[in-house]
Amino acid sequence: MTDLHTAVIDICDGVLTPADALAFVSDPRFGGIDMFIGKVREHNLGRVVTGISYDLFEPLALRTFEEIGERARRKFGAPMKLYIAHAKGELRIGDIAVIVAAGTPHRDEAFKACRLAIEAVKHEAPIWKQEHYIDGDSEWSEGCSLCEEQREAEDAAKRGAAHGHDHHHGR
Amino acid sequence: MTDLHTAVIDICDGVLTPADALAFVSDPRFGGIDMFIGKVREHNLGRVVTGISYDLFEPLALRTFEEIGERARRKFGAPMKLYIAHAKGELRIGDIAVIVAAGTPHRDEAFKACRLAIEAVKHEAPIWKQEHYIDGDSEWSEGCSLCEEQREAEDAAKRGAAHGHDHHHGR
Amino acid sequence: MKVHISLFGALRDADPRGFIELEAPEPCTIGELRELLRDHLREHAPNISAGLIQRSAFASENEILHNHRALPENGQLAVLPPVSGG
Amino acid sequence: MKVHISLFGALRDADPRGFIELEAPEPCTIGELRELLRDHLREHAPNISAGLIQRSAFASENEILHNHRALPENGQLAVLPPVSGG
Repeated sequence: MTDLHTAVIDICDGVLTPADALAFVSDPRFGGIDMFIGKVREHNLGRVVTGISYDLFEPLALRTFEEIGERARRKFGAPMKLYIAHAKGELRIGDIAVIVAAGTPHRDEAFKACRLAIEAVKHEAPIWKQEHYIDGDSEWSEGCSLCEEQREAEDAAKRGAAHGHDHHHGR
Repeated sequence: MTDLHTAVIDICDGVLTPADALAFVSDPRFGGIDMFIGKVREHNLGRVVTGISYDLFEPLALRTFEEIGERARRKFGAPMKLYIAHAKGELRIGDIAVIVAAGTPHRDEAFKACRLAIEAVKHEAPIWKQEHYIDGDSEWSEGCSLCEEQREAEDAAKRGAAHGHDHHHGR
Repeated sequence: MKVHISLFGALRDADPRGFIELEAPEPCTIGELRELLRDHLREHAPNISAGLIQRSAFASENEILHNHRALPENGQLAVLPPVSGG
Repeated sequence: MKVHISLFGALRDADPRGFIELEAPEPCTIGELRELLRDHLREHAPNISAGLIQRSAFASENEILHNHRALPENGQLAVLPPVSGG
């Protein structure tokens, strides 16, 4: 699918570049572009963060990004260009961890495709983050289980309650 | 409100710059940035478009942008930086007509604030577009009435039906 | 009083100068001015539809002025056809 | 067969080499391998909680492999703790 660009960028090799994302999803057919940028922020759950290490299982992460792109295209039907890139390695405050951008004829599909993609990246892609704190401590974030059986059990337990984690550890 | 940047940029004086919007809404406190970019596209309602002229009533447009920013801040509560800029003058295909960007601690508020702001800019700000077609014809777009009495009458007439225009002429 | 009405969008066609000047009674509401403008355009710019005036709003530089409002003291107004920004 | 299991995220602490090698019976399902990995870690990496293994998924480079699936023929697997990207 040439209308989809997916990347994992090792922070040692380069940075994520919003201009590249915008250039990729621009098209004379498209009036609307929505771009989400996730950055490392200096606080989480009340602790002062000094940086985040991102670990990825790259081949499956890239496959997952592609599957997400195909899903967005199927769901919204419209012509669409989609860009999904995630950083790998040791990031500092303000560094860009993820960029998702969608270009479509109208704005509604662009917003929806961009939101769908970032939610899926966060909940489905094999990516892990370890937060480093100012006191020298560090911790792997709690996350979403990719184990189907476990996920079903957890979903059943949570039924009726809000899906709590994504507003706690999330960017 | 120093966390809000509003601008009307005459295309003769300069272009709208996504990098400026991102720089403005970035902050060590913020993990999520959403940016919407509206561009001139080459087709509308089946006609080939060669360009769009944007006319604005600038002082009221800027006041409206500020009011929109304050509304977004009130609605989402979170710390927020918001950037709203609109072009004025003769734009060609691919030129940027509008940029809205929101930076917030988490992604949900960023998406919602960005969407709220672009919808409000399109429906409430004193901005008009005239499309120029390849056959030499041109036309001012149908739009949203800012006349309260008229708007109420139109809303009543439309009750139950979809608010039709924004998917037709919209970016 | 003399009222200066700036034109925008499709209403720019009503006068190539980009504004219209009308003589309004005092006091005068926006609703009354709307009638005056409609009458003026019927005579001087018959290509402008009465429906477009009906759907247009009046405004100062600071805010939309609805039909019940009085004219601003400085007599400076803008007439805003339905908007289509973005 | 010999199974090579790559480690990610919090499970990297289970072995500084970044992988674990286990001997699995043939045939063997992912569910059975999960038990073998849990037993192995209980002995060799007691700091890793059994709950974390329970919440982890197994995968090839192409897809998640659920409990009923057979081991891939090449014996190459990854074990993926709950994800937290973005």
